[in-house]
Formats: sequence, structure tokens, C-alpha cells
Amino acid sequence: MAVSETPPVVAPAPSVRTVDTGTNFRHPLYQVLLETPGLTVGTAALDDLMTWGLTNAMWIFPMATSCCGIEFMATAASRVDIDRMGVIVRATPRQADVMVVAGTITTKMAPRVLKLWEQMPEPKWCIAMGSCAISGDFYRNLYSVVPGVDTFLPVDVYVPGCPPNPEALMHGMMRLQEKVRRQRKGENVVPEVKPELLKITQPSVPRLTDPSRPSEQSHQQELSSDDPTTTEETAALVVPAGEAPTLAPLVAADFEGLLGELGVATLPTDGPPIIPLAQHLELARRLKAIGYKQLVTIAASHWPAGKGRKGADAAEVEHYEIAFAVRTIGQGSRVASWAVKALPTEPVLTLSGIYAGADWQEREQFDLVGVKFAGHPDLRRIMLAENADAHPLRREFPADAHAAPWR
Amino acid sequence: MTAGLALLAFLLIAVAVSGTLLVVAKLLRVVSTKHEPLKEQTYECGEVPSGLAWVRFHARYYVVALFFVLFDIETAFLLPWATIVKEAGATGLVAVGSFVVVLMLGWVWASRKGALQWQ
Amino acid sequence: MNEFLQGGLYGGGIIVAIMTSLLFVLWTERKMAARMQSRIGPNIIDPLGFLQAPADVLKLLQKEDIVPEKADRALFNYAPVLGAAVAIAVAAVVPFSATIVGADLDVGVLYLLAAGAVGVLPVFAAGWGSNNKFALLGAMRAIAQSVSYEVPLVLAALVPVILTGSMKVSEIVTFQQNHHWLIVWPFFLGVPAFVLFMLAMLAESNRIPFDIPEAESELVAGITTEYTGMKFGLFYMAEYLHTVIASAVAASLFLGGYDGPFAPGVWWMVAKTFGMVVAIYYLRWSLMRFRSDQLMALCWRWLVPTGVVLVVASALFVVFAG
Amino acid sequence: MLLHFGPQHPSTHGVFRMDLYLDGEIIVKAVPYCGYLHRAVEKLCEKLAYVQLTPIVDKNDYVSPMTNEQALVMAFEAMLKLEVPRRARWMRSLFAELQRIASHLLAIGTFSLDLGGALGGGSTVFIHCFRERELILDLFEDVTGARFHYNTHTIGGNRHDLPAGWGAKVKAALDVIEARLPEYGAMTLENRIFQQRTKNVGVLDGELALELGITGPNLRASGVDHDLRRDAPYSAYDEVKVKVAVAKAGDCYARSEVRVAEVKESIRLCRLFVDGMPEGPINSGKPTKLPVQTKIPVGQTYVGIETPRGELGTWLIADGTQNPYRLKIRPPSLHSLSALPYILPGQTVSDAVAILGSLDPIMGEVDR
Repeated sequence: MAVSETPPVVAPAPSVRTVDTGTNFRHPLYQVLLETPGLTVGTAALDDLMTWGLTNAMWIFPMATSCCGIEFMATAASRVDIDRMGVIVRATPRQADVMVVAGTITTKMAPRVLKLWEQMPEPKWCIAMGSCAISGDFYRNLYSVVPGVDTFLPVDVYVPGCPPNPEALMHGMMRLQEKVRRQRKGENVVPEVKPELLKITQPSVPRLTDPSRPSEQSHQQELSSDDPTTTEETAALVVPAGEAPTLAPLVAADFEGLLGELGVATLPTDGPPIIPLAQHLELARRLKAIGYKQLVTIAASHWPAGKGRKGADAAEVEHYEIAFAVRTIGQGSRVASWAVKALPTEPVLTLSGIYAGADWQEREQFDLVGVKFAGHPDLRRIMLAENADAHPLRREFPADAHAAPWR
Repeated sequence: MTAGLALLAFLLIAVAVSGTLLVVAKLLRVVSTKHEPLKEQTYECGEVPSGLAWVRFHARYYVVALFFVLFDIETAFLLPWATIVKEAGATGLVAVGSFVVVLMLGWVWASRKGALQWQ
Repeated sequence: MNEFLQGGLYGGGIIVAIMTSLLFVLWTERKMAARMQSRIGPNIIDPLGFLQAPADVLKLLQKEDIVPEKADRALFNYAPVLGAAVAIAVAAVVPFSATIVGADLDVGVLYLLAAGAVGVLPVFAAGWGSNNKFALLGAMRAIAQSVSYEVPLVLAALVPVILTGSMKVSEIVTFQQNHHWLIVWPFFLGVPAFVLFMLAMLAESNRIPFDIPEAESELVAGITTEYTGMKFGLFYMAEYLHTVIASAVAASLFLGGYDGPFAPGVWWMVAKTFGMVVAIYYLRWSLMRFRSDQLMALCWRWLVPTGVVLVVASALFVVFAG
Repeated sequence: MLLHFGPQHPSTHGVFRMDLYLDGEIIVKAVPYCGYLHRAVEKLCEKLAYVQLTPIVDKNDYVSPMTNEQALVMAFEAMLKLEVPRRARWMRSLFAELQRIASHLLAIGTFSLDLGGALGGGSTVFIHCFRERELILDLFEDVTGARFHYNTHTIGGNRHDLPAGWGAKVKAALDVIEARLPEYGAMTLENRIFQQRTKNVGVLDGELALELGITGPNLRASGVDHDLRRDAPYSAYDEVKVKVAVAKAGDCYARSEVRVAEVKESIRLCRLFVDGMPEGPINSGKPTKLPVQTKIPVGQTYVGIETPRGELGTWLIADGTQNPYRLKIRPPSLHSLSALPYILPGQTVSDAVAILGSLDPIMGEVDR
């Protein structure tokens, strides 16, 4: 199940790095000065000065990928203003001292992050901001997410939270300054440990096999799903009288007529009508002609053979069900939706000639579910790496399918 | 000539001061002990750069260069006159004026041809 | 030889003074930007964050030096030194008072323009030498921009030359001392020429709204993308030097230089320069930036003809009214 | 020249990559790549129980988490045929409108940042927008205890009731934001440089936008009068009259214009919702002890709502168990980005930044 690209060379989990005696770089001048007898006072003063400069002008390279990136921006904004500490943000790694990994790092992104980290000049530090960067958060076991950037980067400071407050990041910067100061003095700095908060951020996922999770607990939860126990009633939970919820149905009146013309008589009540594969394009063309101009979505699902699937017809063979939704524009907008069933070998004709937006939608469904759309102009993967060989939204694909280095 | 010597001294100091900063930096900066092949790769947003950056550039820049030559020659001709406008008087003004008018006619022609549209 | 030593002495003094003032200018800019953005700006490092710039320099001095594998090493390594040196070199002919001047050339204005024009060479060397596409795009933009804005810059600088009849900067200042500041009279020539000069000078020194060679939201860090440590620091410094010295030049040519009542001339010069710097930063932190083609169109279609008209008008003024 | 623009780039709004084929500065061809933030949300949703999903989808469109939850729980409620109390529906609409203001403020701010740079006027607008956005985050923090990722929508209503005196705080914050809007106008829409950079840049044709499935401000800026709040009302929008902002030009300027107009409209709507907030229960869901007890009967449905970025939809296939069989989230930003190959060629690198910024994509929901 290699869904990531060629993984980066994963550095062994690094121990704490010190600036002066670190293994990554050396300081020629200091070494000369240190070896010269009688210069201790001067060297100490120079060292203090240099440390003062280093700690008070930490420029950040923001490896901001997701939510934490927004809070990272808020840290630079007026309420917290990290510029007070002399911190400015540089967009190029060449001029930065601290890489702030703010957000989830995916297996597709990780080699880039590693490269950008390598491209930063020494001395450099790394802050893992937010639970995704620290541990992968609740995505940690999923096929595309790296379980914490410390699997391939030497993290100096962890800033826990989801996302951490701007104040927390500022505190993280202060901790980093303190750490550098003490390292330069040769003090033994207690290695930054992953915060215990990690345990809280672990999801209570019944089916996700997490080795740190006691199996009995999962089992109990599975069992209790059929347990009819109810909880104590709350007084406020009385349903008031009112109108029923108004939601647009999947089959509008004009759409129903069209289906009749195409010979689809029985309309299901709990989902979109199933159209024969041959009439699929014709239906789309006619829907567009009567005003369903906007492509809403394409949702494919994978249905393995019925045997063994709960509540399924045992005679059912493995197939895909691809649902399409289009919409009318303006007042009283309606959704029309239909679905086609296709065996894994059967190609589904592409909709991209009729709705241009189907291009990317079909690429996504091909990538994740594995449906092959015939006649598609550019059926490449869109989410996973181009050389991935699995379609993760197929039912048999396990949720906790990490590629090798991140296991 | 005297001012020239002073200028020479000034320039030497200017180079020396900025050079000194680099020398100081060379003394103070750290040296990486590990050789990381990724470190020296050209930065391009984390991707592997495709090919060198030394490519041929669009001819549009050539047009700008031509314009620059034209107008800079013009200003070069204007400079000696500029210091003696009063002495040259109306005669000089007419001579220079006709020169400028011819040049600006060219400018009008070029702008009407769309040569000043950058795209 | 005496002149050489004297020039060196004055030059050294001026350069050291300008470099020192940079620290203050940097602090001012950061604090000013912070105020404009409802922030505080550097204040933790020590009272008012005044030592922020020295801390930055100290840090930059310690950073590792990385040369990209495919770079042209000679260009890449020496462009920053040249960049900073050229930026300083412009200051040679600026009279900071009646006596304090690096080298009072007879063709001072011509020297100013020439030195300004050389400024684009290190920028291009850096962009080309890095062998980075962002840097290259920045360098191409810088070349086109500097070359184009050279023309309005020269035309605008011709106006004070025509009005005063001299290319010696100190004589231009003396003229203003004896008559009026050029921005005051003839104001219909002085004010437009001053504005034109400042626009072109901003463009030459790549400040917002003309900072497209370095547009960090498009080109990451433009020409300096690959530079680390003090080499980047030198470019950073050159940028501020350009601003300060452009302000000083504009103050000399249009605002009467060191002329002013009550206080010694040098204070007036400092005050005027600083005022100009603040104005430039005010613009910088309140405007968006142009696109490169709009910048070129602005130059060739509006600024160049305006400059020509100004030159002709000032010649007419001198011949018939002056 | 082939220029890799992203995945790490100050102006790609997250981790998005465009391969730009350049001739000088002109883009000849643009090939977008996404998936650098593909967090497998849909797979995760298949493995989790229904009530556990709201905090997951919060992280999709991380600039307006409230609306993510809303689109999700509305699909569940539709399948359960569960009626939501009127107060809860009004609260949802109020939250959504506040979220719209916050999100558009961020969009305007980051767009200015793209145009003006981090070391220029752009960052001034950006930081001022963030200052106002903090006011709204504070309001949400009062209700839910979180700055974002609120997890406040539940199946059948809301989790947190409004604290006492909250309405007055909302109005105070809205007054501040409304008073400061002209300030941004002077620095953005009315600014000559801003206009030059945005007008006639990245023109998106209305018909093409429809076909691509582009929704929200990006569609309305192309002259298509379509807003689900008015056209297919949900929550409390059938009780108020929503004025829809439409611009004709379809360029970056029109998109910013529409966003600013929507902020004004949202301020008006928020005031309406605060004033008319009905009393009553906030939740009609059956309380359960364990998450796995919430089961949705067999069936499929699609529910789309109007988020700040357009139509956020949930296609839910339920198989009668406690987990969704398949949950497809329809992200508006993915559709917006699919316009890039059509509108980028012929523009310059600088315009690419402006166009991407004006489309206001959020990579979290593009990649999911």
C-alpha cells in the first residue's frame, strides 16, 4: 500500500542539539579562542554577545500548511505581535533561523519539508506547532499523514494545542530563546519531550487500530453499540411544534419528467435514481438544456461483493456507484441527482465534455475510489502522489495504512 | 582633479566597509560539518528545480533597452547644455528645442504604434 | 595626496555616520510600521527595542554561508559587496554641510546619476548568479525598471541643473541658499520635478510601490532568495542605504540642502533627510505594489514626457524670466 | 521556463502548487497540483461514528469551521428526518453570518497581502483585518470556549447556548467592524494601485464558472445571481430576506467587491438575528450515552449550504450502522481552483498571485 512518494531519508530520532558542541556544525573562531589560554573572559563576553544576537533576532520560516497557519498569522497580527521579540517572517528558508511547522504534514509534503529544512542555514531550530505537527493528531494513523514531524525533523520546542493560541506560540518562542541561552552556556538542557497532552488528542476511534489503545476498550465500545441503555433525560430537550425541516429533495418535478422520457419508471425514495450506463451522458445533456447548469458534485462509492457485507444482498457483485448532482441557478434552486452503477471493468463515460468542472471531480473520484472514466482528457491522480498504487476509499483499504517509513 | 582624488578615497572606503562586514562574517559564522546534498540545491518552493534558471528571456526587454538607449543619448546631449542655458540663450533653446521635438515625435509615433504597451 | 587623505577622512566620517544612522532608520521604520498596523513593534529586547538592528546584524554574522550548487560563485559572492558599496558611493557628492562633503565634484549631478545607474549591476549579478528562477525574474524586472526610470530621473535632475546653471551639488545648494529653495520657487517647476525625482529615485532603489524586483509575495524574496547570512544582510543594508541617500540627494537638490535658520547646517540636512525617509516609509506601509508592465507603462507614457516638458519649461524660465 | 510555484510559497494560501510555464513573465500554461494537505478526512469519516464527525470536518475549511459543521449535521438531520428547534436554527444562521464576516475579512486581508507584500501596504490591511477578526473569534470563544474548531453543532441542534448578554457584545463588535470598513475601502477598493492590479485581471466567464461548479462570491462576481441562502433557504434564512451581492466583471476586483458587500450584508443580517433571536430549546436530538448509538437509516442524501466560499455540500451514503458508508464533502474551494488552468494563461506571474488570492481557496477543504 505505498500511497506516498519515495519517502525521504528519515533521520534517526535526534537527541538534543546544542549550538556549540552540536554535531551539525562547528564554530571555527570559537574553537581557536577556546584553545588560546588566557582568553576566557573575552571569549565569554563575545559568546554572551553572540547569544544575545542569536536569541533576539529569530526569523521565522513559516511551514504553515493548515489551521495552525491561521493562528500563526494571528501571532504576527496586532493583538499578540510577535515582532515585539524581534521576530520577522521570511518566506525563503535561506534567511530564516526557526522553522515553525504549523499544520498537518502529509506524506506527500514531508519530503519537501525536509528539503526546506535542509536548505536553512545553521544554526537553525524547529518548532512543532499544534497537535498535527506534534503527533499527527487524529489523522496520525491514516494513510496520508505523517505522525508528527519529529519523525524526520529535530524538533526543539513543541507548542501543543489544536490550534495553539497565538500566545502559546509566543511562549514557545520564549522557551526556544531560553533553551538556546542555556545551551550556549553549556548547561544540560532537558530534552523537550512530547507533551502529555498527546494522550488527550488521541481519538476515541473504535475501529482504528491504535497499538497504544487497550483492545478491551474498543471491544466494549463495539459491543455497546447495540446496548439499548439510555442516558438521563435533560429537561431542555423537548421538541417544539413547528414546520418540518425544508430540504431540497434529490428529484425535482421537471427532473422526474425527464426520467420518465428516458424510461426510468421506479424512483427510489431514499437516494438518487439509478440510470443505465448508456443513458448517463444523454441525461446530463438534457438536464443541462433544461436549466441544470451548475455541476454540484460527483460522489463515487465502492461496493464490494455482497457476501459478508452487513445488510447487503448476497448476490450483489463488486461494483461502483457513481452519483452526480447538478443544480439550477437562481431563485428556487433545485438539485437533480442521478447515479450509475458500474462493474470495476466497465468504463463510465466522462461528463467533462458537458460540465467542464467534471474534469477535476472525476480525477478525484478516480484517485480516491478507483473509478475509471472513459474519454477523460487527463485522468491523473489529484490528491495522492502520482506513483501511488492504491485507491484509499475502496472498502478493503484499511484506514490505518501508513506507508513504510511512517509506520 | 583634487575632487577626483577625494572621490577615489571615498569609493575605496565604501568598498572596504562593505568588504569588512563580509570578512567579519567569515570569521564569526558557523561552518556546517555534515554534507547535505539537499542543502545546496536551488530553492524552488521545495520542488526539484527543472533545469537551470539561465534561460533566454522575452524580446520585450530588448525594446525597453532600445528605448533606454535613445532617451539616454538624448539626456546625455542635454547635460552639457543644461549648465549654460542662460549663456546659450534663445539660440541654444531653439537648437535644443528642435532636437527634443524630433525626439518626442518619435515617442508619439512609438506610443501610437503600441511599442510602449508592455504586454 | 593631501586631497586623497582629506577625502578619505571626510568620506570615512560620512560613511560611518550613515551606517550608524541606519540603525536608527531601521528602528524608526519598524516602530512606524507597527504603529500604522496597531502593533507595538520591537520592545522586548531592551527599552523601546532600540537595539533590534544590532541584534539582527549580530545574528546575520553568525549564520552559515550557503552557495547553491549551480550558482555562478564569483557573481554570487561579490554582488552583495558591490551592492552595498555602490549604494554608499552615491553619498560621495552630497554636501552634508558647507564643509562636510566627500568629494565636491564639478559634475556632481552627473556622478549621482551615473552611480545610481551602476546600482542595478550588483542586483542583476545577484539574480543571475544565484541561478534561481525567482531571483532571475527579480533581476530581469530590476534591469527593466532601473533602466527605464533612469530616464525620468535624469530629466528631473536636469531641472535644478538648468535653474542653477551648475552641476556641482554644493553650488546648487548655495544657489538655493542665496535665492529660494527650488521647491519654493519656481514652484511650478520645482514641485513637479521634485515629485518626479522622488518617484524615479524610489523606483531606482526598489521601494514600494516600485519594489517589484523583490516582491516577496510573488518572487519569495526576489534577487536575495538564495542569499544567507551577512550576504543577505549587505543587500538588506543596501536597500536602506538607498533610501537614506536618495532622501539626502533629494534634500540637496530641491529642499535647500543644509540651508536653514537657527541651527548649524548639518542638523538641517539630517532633519530634511530624515523627514524624507519617514515620508518614504509612510508610502511604503500604505500602498500596494504595481505590476511590472504597469510600472513600465507609467514610466514611458507619463513620466518621460513629463520630464521632457519640465526640462523645456525650466529652460524657457531661465532664458526669458530668470 | 518552467517555474514551480509552491507547494511552499508565501502566496499560495497553504500548500498548493502550480507549475507555471513562462515566456518571460507571461504564463503560457498553468498546471495546478493539489493534495499536499490530503488528510484523508473522508476515509476517517467512514471509520468514525456520526457524532464524532463534527470536530473532524471543523478542520476542513479552517477559516470558517462553523459552516463545515453545519453542512454536516444538516445532512444527518435530513436523513434522520429530525427537526431542529427554531432557536437552534437562528443560532446557526447567526454563527454562519459571523463566520462569514470573519472569513471574508481574512480573505480581504490575505488578498491585500498578496498584492502589497508582507513588507508593505498589504500587510497593513492584512493586520487590520486580523484585528477585526479577533473580535469575532472572541465572540465565538464566549459561546464555545474555543478560538476556532468549535464543535458546537450537534445532530438536532447546538451544543452551547448563548451566554447572557452575548447579543450586546455581538452588536458592539459589529459596530466596530462596520465603522472600520471604510478604512479598508480606502486602502483597497478605492485605491488606484489596487484597482490597476485587479481590474481586468483573471476574468472568469459566468457560464464557465457555472460549468466548473464555482459557487459563492467567485460565481456572483461573474454576474450569476445565485446564493443558496436566498435560493434554497435553510436554517433561518427562510425567515429573513437576504440581499445578494452580484458584480458583472468577473475579475479580481469584482470578487473583492462582492466580498466587501457581503460583509456589509452579513452585518445587517447578524443584527436581525440578534434582535429576533427566539427563546426555546437549542437541541432536539435524542440524548445518547455513547456516540455509536446514533444510527442513520439506509439511504443517500445531498445537502448544500452557502459558506463564505460557496456551496459546501455533504453527500452522505448511510447503510444503517453507526458510521457513514461513504461521506463525500463537496468543497467549494476545489471547484474555484479548477478555474486556474482557464484563467491563468496570458497573465503575468504577478497576476497569478492576485488571481489565486482573489479566488480565496482554503487548502484544507480542497485536499481534505
